[in-house]
Order: sequence, then C-alpha cells, then structure tokens
Amino acid sequence: MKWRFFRWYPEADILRIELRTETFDPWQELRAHEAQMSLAGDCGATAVFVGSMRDFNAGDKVEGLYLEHYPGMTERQLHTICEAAAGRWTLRDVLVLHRVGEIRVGEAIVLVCVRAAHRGDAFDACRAIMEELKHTAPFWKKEKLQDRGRWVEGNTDGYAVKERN
Amino acid sequence: MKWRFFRWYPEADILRIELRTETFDPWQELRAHEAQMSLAGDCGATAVFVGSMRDFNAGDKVEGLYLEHYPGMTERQLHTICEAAAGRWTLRDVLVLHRVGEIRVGEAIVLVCVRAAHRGDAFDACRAIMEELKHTAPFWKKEKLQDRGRWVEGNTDGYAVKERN
Amino acid sequence: MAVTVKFFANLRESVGISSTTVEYVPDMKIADVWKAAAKGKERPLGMLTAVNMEYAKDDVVIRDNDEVAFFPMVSGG
Amino acid sequence: MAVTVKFFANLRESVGISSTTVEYVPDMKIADVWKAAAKGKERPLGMLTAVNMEYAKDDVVIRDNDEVAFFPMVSGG
Repeated sequence: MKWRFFRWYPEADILRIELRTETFDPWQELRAHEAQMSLAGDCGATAVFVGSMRDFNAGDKVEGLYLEHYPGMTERQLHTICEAAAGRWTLRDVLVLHRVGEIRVGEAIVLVCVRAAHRGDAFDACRAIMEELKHTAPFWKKEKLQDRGRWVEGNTDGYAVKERN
Repeated sequence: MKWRFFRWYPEADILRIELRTETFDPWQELRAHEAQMSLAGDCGATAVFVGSMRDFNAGDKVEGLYLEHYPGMTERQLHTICEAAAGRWTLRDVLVLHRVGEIRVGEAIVLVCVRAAHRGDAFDACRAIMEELKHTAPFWKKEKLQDRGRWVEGNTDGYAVKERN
Repeated sequence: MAVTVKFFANLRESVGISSTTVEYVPDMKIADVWKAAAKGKERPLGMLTAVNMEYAKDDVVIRDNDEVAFFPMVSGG
Repeated sequence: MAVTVKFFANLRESVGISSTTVEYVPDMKIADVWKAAAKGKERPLGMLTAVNMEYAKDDVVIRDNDEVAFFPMVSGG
C-alpha cells in the first residue's frame, strides 16, 4: 500500500486509530483533530461518520450495550482497513475512534473522519472504511434488553438499504 | 414530498438551512445542532460533509474567494434539495450551512449534516444533498488569483472521480 | 406591466447590470426578456435561467411581474 | 510447544473459556485446535477464525506458538 498525497507533510500523523473506554464528544474530537493536523489549505473535503447507540434494535428497547473486542487484532484490522482506503483513494488523513466496554444510549460508538483534497475521495473512503469496519473489525455488541442480554449477530449491509426495523 | 420518520417529534426543527456571511466552526455548529435536536436515542447514524476553501485550483494558487448567490432562490433551492432527499431516504434531520461573501483559505464553505436511524440513509442523503447543491444551488465562486480574479465555471462530478488537479 | 431581470456572476459583469426591469409584452419568452434587458449583448450558450426563482426552460411563457434571472453554471459548495 | 486459543463474544460464553493453551502437534489444522480447546463442544457453523490476529481459512497450517481465535460475525461500529 502507499499513501498517495497531493502534498507530502512528513511531520503529519496521517492515520490515527484509537479505542476508547470512556465516552467522547465527536465534535470536540474533530475540532482537536483538525487543529492538530492544521495545514488546512489542501483539504477541500472532510467526510465524517458518527455511529451512536440507538435505544431500539430488532424491535426491542435496548437499555445499554457492552462492546467486546480482540485487543491487538482490532487495532491491526482497523489499520489494514485504513491503509486499503489510502491505497485506493487520494487522502490527506484519516481518524478512527471506536468505543469499547460499557456504552449508554445516545453515546457515540464510532467516529470516522476522512480528509482529502476532493469530495469524491473523502466520501468514498469514509463510507468504505465504515463498511469494512462493520464487517471485518473484531468488535461484538451485547445488548442489554429489559429482561436479558443479547449478542448482536453481525451487521447489515450499509449500501443496500432495505426495509429494516 | 413527505418526511418519513422513524418517530415523529412535532417540536423538532427537522430542516435547518442557513446562509452565513461570517466564518463558522463546523464542529461547534454540529455540537450546538446536536444539543438542540437532542432526542439522541433514535439517531444511530450521523453523516457530515464539510467543504473548505483550498489554496489551489486548476493549477493555480488561490488567495481568496468571493461567493455570490441569488438571495431568495438560493435558500429555496436548498430547501427543494433537502426535501427531495427526505422524500427518498428515511431521515431524522438535516442541517445545511453555506457561506456567502468573502472567504479566506482554510475556512469552511459548506456544512451538510444528515442524521438518521441507519447509516445507509445518512450516507446516501448527505452525499446526494452535496451533489445537488454543487450542481443546482445558485452560488458562484470568484477566485482571487495573484494577478487577477477568475470565475469558477461549474463544479465537477463528485461521484465519478477522474484525474483532477 | 414589467418583468424584473437579474444577472449573476460573470454574466452580471459582462452585461454590466445586476438588476433591471423591462416592459412586459404578451407571449413574452425568455429570449425576448434577454433581448430587452441585455443591452445588445449576445446571449451566451450554456447559461441557466430561472423564472420566479425556479429553473426554467426557454419555452416557458413569461407573465407580468415575473422575475427572470440569467446566470452561468453554479459553483458553490 | 503450545498454541494459544481465544474465544470471543457468545462463543466465549458458550465454551466457557476466554483464553487457553493447547499442545502443539505437527500439521495441526484449525479444526484440531478447536477440538483440543473447546471441551467437547461442537464447532458452530458461521464462526470466524483468526491466526496470529489475521483472518484465516480452515486449511491454514498452524505453527508452534501461534495464537488462534474463534469468534462470531462481528457487530461493531
């Protein structure tokens, strides 16, 4: 894989991947990220996705979530996903934050931010990273329902939008 | 057109469109937007796009930008675009901010935020709104080059990513 | 009995007018509005037109008090 | 001469083990690792496997000191 840059900034940390055990404010994170990356002049496009904890799933009220992961492999897989995106599109930098552990309703679970010179690259890469993360990054959700726990069995396809609950 | 909701919140302002003459911080705007909308439990997915002023275009260094618009029609067209997206996808709310007037390098020009229960809807609608805005909303950019001004002649297609400068 | 005419961006600069009014004439078409407003300038190809702030095609019939706008391809976002 | 074995999510719960080691045997395959580690449990269909933290297919040959992980379809994001 190679990072194809419009310009090369050797001092910049172009790929940031973090797992968080504490709740985070995605907008504050993005602000700090942008300030840290600066060099704004070549970034025409920023595409962001935030996934948050919903209070319903598969017809049931969900009161909380436990997010299990595979320490070591999860980080490695997230890197693989981002490197693949950087090889396919021309990107400036990528940020991926993901929660692990206990999560409450409304909290952010995942944040993906892709910056690029052009919007096509930013949109495509942001969405591709999210889909790959959903289907290959080793995270598992256990939902707290009112009367029991329930493991979520895989993720749906985010491209083909069908009738869902 | 109709707004198809997962849940109906009559008090919520589901479509916010604003033209701004002053610079804005997209992340602060998003934070305020989310706080104002609250009702976070049914929003699993937030897709955001921020377009910023680049310091290059068509091979030239660009030092500033003047953004002309058609007062009245611009707002109306942005509404039409968002209503069309809301008729096609199942959305929770939409925010569109767009700068007009004098813009400096690195400043945000446009912010589109789409919230939905599911990521497919949020991603698709956010991107569709951006593309429609780029091709139908009456805004015109005049670039300040070092030696002259230059009107930008239309926007490129953001889906088919070809070789661009 | 008047039609408001607006020009934007490089068209505003080349025609030298941002807003004007022309006399309304029955069965007026967009081409007639251009002719009456654009001070002898040729109407460039590839320009867009709006009538009452909605995109319009050349065959639309103009009514009294309409607002007709001429502008180039948009470049916002 | 050992292979580390890990189970995650509902597989961890049903097997009742999160991490263990099994003795390494030459020409060991993933199915053998499961058999040695899963305390007589049937290997469920549709489970995923990683060897040394990379996705692996059943026909990969296990080496001494490898880490083999069994887990269900992922559901993050």
